[in-house]
This record gives sequence, C-alpha cells and structure tokens, in this order.
Amino acid sequence: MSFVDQSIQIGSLYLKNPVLLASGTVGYGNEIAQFTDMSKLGGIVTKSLSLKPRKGNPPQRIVETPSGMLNAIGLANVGVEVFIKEKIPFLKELDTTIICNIAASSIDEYVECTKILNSVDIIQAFEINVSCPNVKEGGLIFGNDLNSVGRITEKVRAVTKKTLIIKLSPNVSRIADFAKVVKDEGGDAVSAINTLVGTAIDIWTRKPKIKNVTGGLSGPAIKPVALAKVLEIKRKVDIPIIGIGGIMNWKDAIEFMIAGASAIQIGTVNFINPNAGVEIVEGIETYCEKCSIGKLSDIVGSYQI
Amino acid sequence: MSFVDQSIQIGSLYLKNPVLLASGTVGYGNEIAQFTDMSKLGGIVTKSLSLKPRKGNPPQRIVETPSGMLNAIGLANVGVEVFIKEKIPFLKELDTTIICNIAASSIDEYVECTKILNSVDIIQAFEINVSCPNVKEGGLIFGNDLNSVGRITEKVRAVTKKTLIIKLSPNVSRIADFAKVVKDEGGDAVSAINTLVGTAIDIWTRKPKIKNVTGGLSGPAIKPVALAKVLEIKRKVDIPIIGIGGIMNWKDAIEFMIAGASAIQIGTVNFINPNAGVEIVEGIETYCEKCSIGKLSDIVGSYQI
Amino acid sequence: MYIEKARVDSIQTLVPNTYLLKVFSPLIASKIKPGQFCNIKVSETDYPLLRRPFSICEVDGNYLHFMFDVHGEGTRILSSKIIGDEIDILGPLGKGFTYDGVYKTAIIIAGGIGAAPFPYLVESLPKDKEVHCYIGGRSKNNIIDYGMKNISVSTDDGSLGYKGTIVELFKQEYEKFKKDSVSIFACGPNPILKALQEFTIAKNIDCQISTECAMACGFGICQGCPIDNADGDGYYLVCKDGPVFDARMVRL
Amino acid sequence: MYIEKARVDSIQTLVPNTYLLKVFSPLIASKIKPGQFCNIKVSETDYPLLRRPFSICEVDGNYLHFMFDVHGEGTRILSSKIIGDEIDILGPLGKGFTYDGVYKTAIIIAGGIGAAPFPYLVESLPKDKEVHCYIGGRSKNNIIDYGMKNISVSTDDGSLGYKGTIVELFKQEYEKFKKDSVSIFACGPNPILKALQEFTIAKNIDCQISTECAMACGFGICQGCPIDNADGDGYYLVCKDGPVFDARMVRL
Ligand SMILES: Cc1cc2nc3c(=O)[nH]c(=O)nc-3n(C[C@H](O)[C@H](O)[C@H](O)COP(=O)(O)OP(=O)(O)OC[C@H]3O[C@@H](n4cnc5c(N)ncnc54)[C@H](O)[C@@H]3O)c2cc1C
Ligand SMILES: Cc1cc2nc3c(=O)[nH]c(=O)nc-3n(C[C@H](O)[C@H](O)[C@H](O)COP(=O)(O)OP(=O)(O)OC[C@H]3O[C@@H](n4cnc5c(N)ncnc54)[C@H](O)[C@@H]3O)c2cc1C
Ligand SMILES: Cc1cc2nc3c(=O)[nH]c(=O)nc-3n(C[C@H](O)[C@H](O)[C@H](O)COP(=O)(O)O)c2cc1C
Ligand SMILES: Cc1cc2nc3c(=O)[nH]c(=O)nc-3n(C[C@H](O)[C@H](O)[C@H](O)COP(=O)(O)O)c2cc1C
Ligand code: FES
Ligand code: FES
Repeated sequence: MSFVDQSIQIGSLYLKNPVLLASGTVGYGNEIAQFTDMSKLGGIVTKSLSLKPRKGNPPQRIVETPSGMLNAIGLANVGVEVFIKEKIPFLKELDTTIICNIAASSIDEYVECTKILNSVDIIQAFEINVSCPNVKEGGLIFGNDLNSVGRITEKVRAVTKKTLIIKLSPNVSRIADFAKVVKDEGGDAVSAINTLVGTAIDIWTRKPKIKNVTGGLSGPAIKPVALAKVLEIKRKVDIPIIGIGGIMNWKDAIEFMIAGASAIQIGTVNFINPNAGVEIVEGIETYCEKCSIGKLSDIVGSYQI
Repeated sequence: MSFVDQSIQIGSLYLKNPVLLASGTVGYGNEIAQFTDMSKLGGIVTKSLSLKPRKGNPPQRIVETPSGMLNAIGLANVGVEVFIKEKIPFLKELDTTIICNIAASSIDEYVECTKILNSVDIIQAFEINVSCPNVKEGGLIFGNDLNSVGRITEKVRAVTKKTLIIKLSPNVSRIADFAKVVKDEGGDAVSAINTLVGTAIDIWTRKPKIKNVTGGLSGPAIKPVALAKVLEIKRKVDIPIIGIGGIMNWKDAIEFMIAGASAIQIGTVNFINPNAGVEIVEGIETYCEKCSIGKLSDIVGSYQI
Repeated sequence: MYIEKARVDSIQTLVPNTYLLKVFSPLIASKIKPGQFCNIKVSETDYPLLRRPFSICEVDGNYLHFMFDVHGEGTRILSSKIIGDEIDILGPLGKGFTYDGVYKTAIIIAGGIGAAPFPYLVESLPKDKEVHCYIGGRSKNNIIDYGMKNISVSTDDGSLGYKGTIVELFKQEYEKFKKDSVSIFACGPNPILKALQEFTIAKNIDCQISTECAMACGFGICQGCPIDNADGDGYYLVCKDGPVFDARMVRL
Repeated sequence: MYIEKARVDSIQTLVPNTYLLKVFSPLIASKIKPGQFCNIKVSETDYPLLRRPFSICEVDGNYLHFMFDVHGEGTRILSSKIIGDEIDILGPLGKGFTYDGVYKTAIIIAGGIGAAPFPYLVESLPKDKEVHCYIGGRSKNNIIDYGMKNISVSTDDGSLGYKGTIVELFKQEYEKFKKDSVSIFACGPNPILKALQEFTIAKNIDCQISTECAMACGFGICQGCPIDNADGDGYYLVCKDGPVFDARMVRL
C-alpha cells in the first residue's frame, strides 16, 4: 500500500515512476523480462535504431575498468523495419512506457527514422542519440557540435508531436549550452549523460583492449561526472532532464533527482542485476516515506546550495 | 644491477626515470619523504603555487566516490615567497628533479610567478596549471578556452628558458587542439590530465558533499578517460606528453607510456601508498627486463593500432 | 533463468592455481545442462563491477560445481571464498552441448582450464556412448583429469604424456577412431580450437567447441560478445547463441 | 611513521554494531600515543580507494586495538576480517592528547563511538591523576564502557543513566569538580563537542577535543582536512595539527 506519488510528467510524456532502462542496456526488452517485472518500471528505452540494420563493431567490444566498463558496440541493431515487425509485438505486451532511441549518420536519417516510427502507436517518446562515441559517422561529430545538435532537434521536432528527448554527450566543456539549444529548437527534454570516451591498452600486446580503439565509459566510475553535468544543466537551463550515469541503486537515483533529474535511466547495472530497476522503484518508495515526501517530483532539483 | 635505461628527455629536462609525483598530492615533499626514497623517483611536481598565499576552500574538501575521489582544495598554498624561503631548502636536499607547478587567476600572475621562480636554480621545469576545476577565477575559464591557453603559453614562454609544461583540462571535446596550441606557442610538453569536474550530493541533507559544490575527480575511475586523452594527443600532435590520471601501479604506468606518454605522474595513489612511486619504478624495470626492452623511451607511443 | 544466492559448500585446489567450488543452488541445478554457464558475482560490493562467466563443471543434486583458474582479481576473490559464504549466481545461460545424436564415441578435447565443462558432459552422455578424453596442459602440474575417463595426455613441455599440443596428439591418434562415428567436444585456448576446427572441417567430423569472449551481461542485452559467423558477414552472440557452437558455424 | 602489514589477532563485538579489533603491529605499537590515529586500508584491492582513519584505542605490547562502529562499506569490510587476515596500517598519525600537565582530575567525555580513544588515555594517565568518565549514547545498548573507569552515563532515550546528552549531564555535575583543577578530554559527535567547547571556554576550563574530518592521506599531503582556527582566518589540518586540539584553538 503506497501513498507516494512517483509519477513524472516530461512534456506530454507521463511516467508512472522515474525509473527507465537505458538504451543499449536492455536490447528490445525480451531478454531482461525473464528477470524483472517490467510493468513496475517507468519505462524502457530501446537500443539505438538506425534506418538500416547495423552489424556493429568487431570484437572485443567490452572491457572492465575500475568501477566501470568500456563498450564499443557500434550501434549494432536490427534497423527500423525489423524493429517494427519483430520487436514491437513483444513491447506491446509489456505494460510499460516505450521510448524509442534513434541513432543516425546524417540529419536526414534521423528525420526519416523518426517519421517511420512516429506512426507506431506504442512508441510514446523519442530519444535522439547524438552522442554515441563508438561510430565513425554521426555520433560525437554531431554530439560535440552545438550547431548540429540544434539542427537535429529542429528537423526531428518538425516531424513528430511525441515527446522529443535529446541525449547529450558529456565530452564537452559546457553541456548546458547544448541543453539550451535543444530547448530553443523545441526539444522537450535532454538525457544526460551518454558515455565518456575512454580506452585501455594491453601492455603485453600493446594493442587497445577494444578493437574500436576507444570505447564509452559507463558505470559507477562516471557517476560524479554525470551528476555534475545534470546539476550544470539544471542551474542554467529550464528544461526537464533525464539523469543517467553510474546509477546502481535507489540512493544514486535520488541523488540525481535532487541534482535536477526529473527521471533517471539505468544502464550498466542491468548487466549485473537485471532486477535493479524494480529495486530502485521500491527503494525510492521507502525513502519518500521516511522523508514524508508525498509527491516524488517535489524533490527534483531540490539541492541546497 | 639494472641494465634498463629508464631515462627520459622532455625538452631540456632530463629525468632519470619517468615517474613523477603529481602536483597537489605531495605538498612540497617533506611529509611524503618519511615514507619513500624520493631520490629514486624521476621527480616531483610541487603543489600549485600562486603569487600570494591562498587559504583554499572551506571544508568539506574531499569525498570518496567509486574507485575515485573528488577534491576541491581550492589551490591552498603558501605563495611563491614563502615557498622560496621555507620549502626550497628542503627540496634542495632531495636529489630528485623539481618541477614547479603554477596556478594563477590572471595571465599576468602566471608570468609574474614564473619570473620570480625562474631564478631558483633547483627548479628545473614549470608546469602551468590552467585546468584547476575548483577555483572561481582562472582554472577552467582558462583551461577550457583555446585562446587563453595559447596566450598563457606564449607569455610564460617569453620569461623562462626552463622546460615549460602546460597541464591540460580533460573537460573539453578535443584536447589535441589544446596540445597543438601549446606546441605552436612554444611550450615544451603537455601534462594530461587534470581532474574531471564531478559532484556528489547527500540525499538526506540535499547538500553537495563538497562545500565548493563541484570538485575534481581523480583516481582509477578516470584512468580510461585519461588514457584516451593521451592517445588522442599522441595521434594528432607531435609534442611530449606527461600522462596523469588514475595510475595505481607499474602496469598502469606502462599503459600510459604505450599510449604516448613520455613520463607519468601519480597523484591519488600517494595518499594510499606513499611508496607507490618507487614501486612503479621497480615494476617498470622488471617489465622491461621481461620484454627485453633496453631503453624505456622506446615504448613511448608504441601502441599497435 | 534465475538469480540465486548460493551458499559455498566446499572449495578445494585441484592442481596448483585451479579450484573446484561447490555451492548449494537448487534452482539452477535443476535446469542447467552440460556446456551452459553461469555468470557469477564474485563480491558483495560493486567491485569488481561485472559478473564473471564460468561453465558448469558438474551437478550433484542441489549442488553446482565450478572449476576455475585464478586469472585476475575476480577469480582471486572467488578462490578466497570460505564455506558458508554466499555467492550471487545468474544462470543457466547460453546453449550447451548437443550430445544425444547418432554417434558411437564421444571424444573430449580439453586444453588447460578448458577441462571445466567436461565432468558434467561425461556424466550426462547416454550410457551407450564410448568416451575418450584428450587432456592437454603446459606441464604435468597443469593436467586436470577431474571427472574424466579414458584419458590421453599431452603437455607442452613433455613432462607427462605426449610432448606437444593436445590437438596434435589427437590428430595422430585419430586413425583409431576413423571407422567409428565420432562426435568431438572441445574447449580450451583459441589456437587449439582453431587447429581442431580446421582439422575436423577438413575431415568432416562433427565437432562442437565451447568458446569464450569478454561478457558484460551474459544473457543477450549488452551485445558485448560477438563472434564471427562462418561467412564473416554477421555475428552470433557467444552468451546466447553459444558458448557452444558447431565448429562449422563460426570463425575463430 | 610506518606502513605495517598487521595480522588480525582477534575481533569481537563490544555492543551491537561496535567492534574491537586487535592486530599485531609492533612498529606502530612502539610509537603511538593516546589520541593519535592510524589510517587503515580495509581491503587488499583498490576498492574502497581510500584508507579509513581510526583512533588508537589501546596498546598492549606489540598489539594495537581499534574500536569502531560499522558506518558504511569500509567499516563493514573491516568488521568481516577474520583471525590471520593481514591489514595494511599507516601510523602513528597526528597529534594526540597532552595529559601530563598540572591538573588533578582528568575528565573524559565520550559520545557514542567517541569512546574509542579513551581506553589508551585512561591507561596512560599519570598515576597521580584522578579519572572520571562521562559516557553518552543513544540508548543503553550503545553505551561503550570498555576500558573506562569511574563512570557516569547518559542516554538520549533515558534507558540508562541521565536522560539527555552527556554534556548536559557533565554540566550539571561540574559543581563537584569545581574546586579542583581539572582537564577535560572529549570525543564524539560535533554538536556535543560544540556544546562542551562553549561551556569550557566560558568557564575557562582546560579542554582538549578529538575532531573528525574526511581525510584522503592522513599525513598532510592532500590538504583535504581543514578545520577553522579560532579566529576564522585560516585553517589547521585535522590530520597533522590535530586530530586533538585545545578547545580554544578551533571553530567547530
Ligand atoms: C562462457 C564462458 C565460460 C567460462 N568458463 C570458465 C571456467 O569454467 N573456468 C574458468 O576458469 N574460466 C572460465 N571462463 C573464463 C573466466 O570467465 C575468466 O577467467 C574470468 O572472467 C577472469 O576474471 P578475473 O577477474 O580473474 O580476470 P581479469 O583479467 O581481471 O578480468 C577482467 C575482465 O576480463 C574478463 N575476462 C578475463 N578473462 C576472460 C576470459 N578468458 N573469458 C572471458 N572474459 C574474460 C573478466 O570477466 C573481466 O570482465 C569462461 C569464460 C566464458 C566466456
Ligand atoms: C582522526 C579520526 C579518527 C577516527 N577514529 C575512529 C574510531 O576510532 N572509531 C570509529 O568507529 N570511527 C572513527 N573515525 C571515523 C571513521 O574514520 C569513519 O567511520 C570511517 O571512515 C567510515 O568509513 P566507511 O567506509 O564505513 O563509511 P563511508 O561513509 O562509506 O565512507 C565514505 C568516506 O567518508 C569518510 N568518512 C565517513 N565517515 C567519516 C567520519 N566520521 N570521519 C571521517 N571520515 C569519514 C570515509 O573515510 C570514506 O572516505 C575516525 C575519524 C577520524 C578522522
Ligand atoms: C553496452 C552499452 C551499450 C550502449 N548502447 C547505447 C545505445 O545504443 N544508444 C544510446 O543512446 N546509449 C547507449 N549506451 C549508453 C547508456 O544508455 C548510458 O547512457 C550509459 O551507459 C551511462 O549509464 P550507466 O552508467 O548507467 O551505464 C550504451 C551503454 C552500454 C554500457
Ligand atoms: C587532493 C588533490 C589536490 C590536487 N591539487 C592540484 C594542484 O594544486 N595543481 C594541479 O595542477 N593539480 C592538482 N591535482 C590534480 C593532480 O595533480 C592530478 O592531475 C589528478 O589528481 C589526476 O591524477 P590521479 O588520478 O593520479 O590523482 C590535485 C589532485 C588531488 C587529488
Ligand atoms: S554478454 Fe551481453 S550480450 Fe552477450
Ligand atoms: S588528510 Fe590529507 S592533509 Fe589531512
């Protein structure tokens, strides 16, 4: 019996609670459903989709680092068409909010993907990935360039009325500038952060441990950086933020919300504890009860500085 | 009995081995000397000095994070004058190379400090800190701005013939651009990296755990990021690099050298194991013997990509 | 698939650096098949971050056995577990060996810790199959014959059995089995699997190999564990489509 | 100062959540003084990253005792050590208590785990001094009287002794000592130290307080542990200039 209202509103997007599973860390939902009750989550964000299927990068794609991991999956995905035909039917059954993440190598491709997916009813929002560090085209060439992020937001906005979220790169000096441009061009929210560029080298073979040379760093190691980015945006730009980066448990989730995140996404932790999302929802519940918080959204950005 | 030549040359600076203790993590050498034989090290970099003494930030100044720590010391230091009078005499006794790190809030102050310290014989090189994330003036306002880094390098270069190293901020999209400007303006080398901006919030009080709100993230958590920055510079700019960030042991040190670092600095690890530097020198020795490397500098930038 | 907190029942050293861990894990024990694996959280803290994958070595009622080498920090921590400790295990994962086909002799080829999955396979083989185990190692101290039968041995240094790799030895002795229908089950370092793959494809012998790859999740959500398909125009996932593959299916 | 690998000799629970750890550490034992502390690496891995500071609780020949509460992950790991484990200890650190002055009665005021440094101090006091120990805690289960003498107790919930803070109790009883020359030694939560500081400065009583601060190094190289000086125009370092300060020297 719960008296805490965990619901969150972001643009036209209603979430029953703020806990989302992050893009690229849940596939299209089917495997993780064996371990967790997805209907208890705020929603899931699909693996990044591109217009055509992508094979992804050759192995080795991942390596563990202190309290973190590097990945260079290279946006391996089934493509928009197969996604609609084969993955949507399962997603329909889930009783949770579906956010579709899109990655592309040109502005036109972003627009094209959004157009096609826009007609799929159960997709309730788009998260535009302009910040993948692991592909040659698109990715950070867009994500670290203010102008490109503005153009992409503007063009995608023009083809959908669904909630539009832009997923920002942390590999920049002033992330708030990027949030500002998203707001100005009509985006509904930003997600922060995608992974940090990192690498690791085998000292015996002298080869990068990841075939792609660099990868994206995720996990608890990056939490302080992610939190600082969320706080920076919150203090400078009036736009809803979805906080991501190193969240392992409900305490981390609350920390992001206090720093300014309206909702949060969990990525790496799903690999270790696929039930983490549900446990976080429960932990938030208990925290709110302890602190006599009736409406969770009241804590968003409630830092005392 | 060693047959490995660990010596390293950076500009006019000769180091008997590549292991340096990083600025801000050894004070002025006296405390750590109780735990380690400093004569076995390549050298030490002093705590950042400013023209006048600085009190530093109020507590709390540090907090532990997963495989890392945040600090916001705020460049607490005795100032150039007291340094020369009270700290130099001890440093003279150490039989190791002394690199003087300078932090300032204006270009003039950088120049002034360098001028004064330039006359001190035992100071063999300057490391210019343009990248402290924890002070309001100077710091990242300089470090994240290409133009400022260029001006500072140029002006400081004009007043000293000693080896000039610029310590770069990792909080930028393309660190190689900064290395390029340092090279173009006559700098001898770059150090990479200083800390990443991060924060942590107490979920019960909703206050930042660090009084300064944000701090600088150091330790093993940042190693993959630091390595990627070193590699980026090495691949794009022909300038010696001093690698820093999360080095805990000789393996990490070798990893940085393979990625392109001519020398390395260790920071956070000194707090945990003040003898780490000497252990790293010994570990490098054994590695070289195992791999039949006669001259350590041969491995610098020897990555196989 | 389950996530089970499994109590350590025993842990022993088999040969230097190789351990056998027995845990009480009834749910997973009731389902897991030879060649499948589990993804194990070696500590109670968030460090090391990722789980570690280990093949199922043996099932004994409600108990699972894992056989492992100390390789880095994760396996070092695992090796220091004591009786009564609880370990968080995710499994069963992946596709195991197919061993109920129409062949007469099961030939097992194991290099080093590649021996791990075979006690359970040997135990599970239909009673009408003959078994021959080829076990290779660096030196006689590394030969792990736990749970094996009918053994031929090779060592790199010749300190026990044939001097050379286990695949070389098998190739020499293959004549023996030539007239029978055989099925090969192999696990070990990549060069050995590669040599074997070449040989078995050339001779058109059925051969299943258990492969390895760095993994984050172990159950198909991270896309971290690709292996080239035979044509080289796409990937399988080692954790979901493998770790056991028909040797004809993949490029090593 | 030394870095010593110290073998665990025993570990026991004193009151719920409070442990007493005894380790063999002859070098540090030979030098450490009451009120000083050690910086302890609680694990063999790089996680948790930083050492954890603990006051010396007692010295017994070649053995050190530490008394600690389980607070977070570091102390949880420490509490799970078993006999024979090795722990990496750096010490002795900081400035301890000055207790050989010209006073008659040593008054010890401890709140909660603030009791930790006092068994060694009580033991070390010159034989001619009288000792009176004031011990406060949340409830009777939290009162740690290990190594204390001549005890007065307070609890927040009144379940044992005086109901209220230990400083309130001391203030009420202070009249008793008024005519003697006393020296106060205190350790505990900040609010308690602050109340005591106010009182002792007003009454002009000698008082030394053992303070706490987040620390990275513990020996003066990180500048991470400042505490305001009394005038508020500069900092002391808790690890080098403290952790024990004359109450008149610092702002809490
Ligand atoms: C399906 C499968 C089954 C396995 N079965 C066994 C077994 O039964 N017995 C056994 O001893 N070993 C087995 N391994 C290898 C075992 O997983 C690694 O030895 C172990 O992960 C090393 O962890 P570490 O922390 O000790 O080493 P570290 O080198 O410190 O590990 C660092 C990272 O690299 C990964 N890694 C290191 N070596 C390997 C490897 N060979 N394969 C995959 N990932 C690796 C680790 O999982 C970790 O993420 C298996 C691997 C796979 C993929
Ligand atoms: C000089 C000194 C002496 C101390 N003596 C004792 C003692 O004898 N017995 C005892 O139980 N405790 C003592 N403490 C407090 C003890 O150091 C902390 O309880 C311990 O560090 C908590 O670690 P953790 O990993 O369990 O907690 P976490 O909260 O997980 O620790 C996170 C970080 O915060 C730091 N931290 C947390 N609490 C404190 C604190 N109160 N003071 C300083 N740093 C803290 C930790 O060192 C670590 O870096 C002392 C502290 C200092 C500074
Ligand atoms: C294996 C892996 C694959 C990822 N793939 C994607 C992706 O396809 N699209 C995307 O926007 N982000 C992707 N991410 C980034 C995550 O969504 C998330 O932003 C990042 O991992 C930080 O969160 P974490 O620390 O909780 O993992 C991926 C992350 C990982 C670890
Ligand atoms: C407590 C602390 C104080 C620091 N002070 C300085 C400083 O005064 N000047 C400077 O250039 N860098 C300073 N640094 C940054 C380090 O020199 C180094 O660049 C950084 O910590 C990354 O290395 P590490 O991961 O090995 O610690 C400081 C770092 C720490 C942790
Ligand atoms: S390990 Fe995650 S998909 Fe295979
Ligand atoms: S803890 Fe490092 S200076 Fe005090």
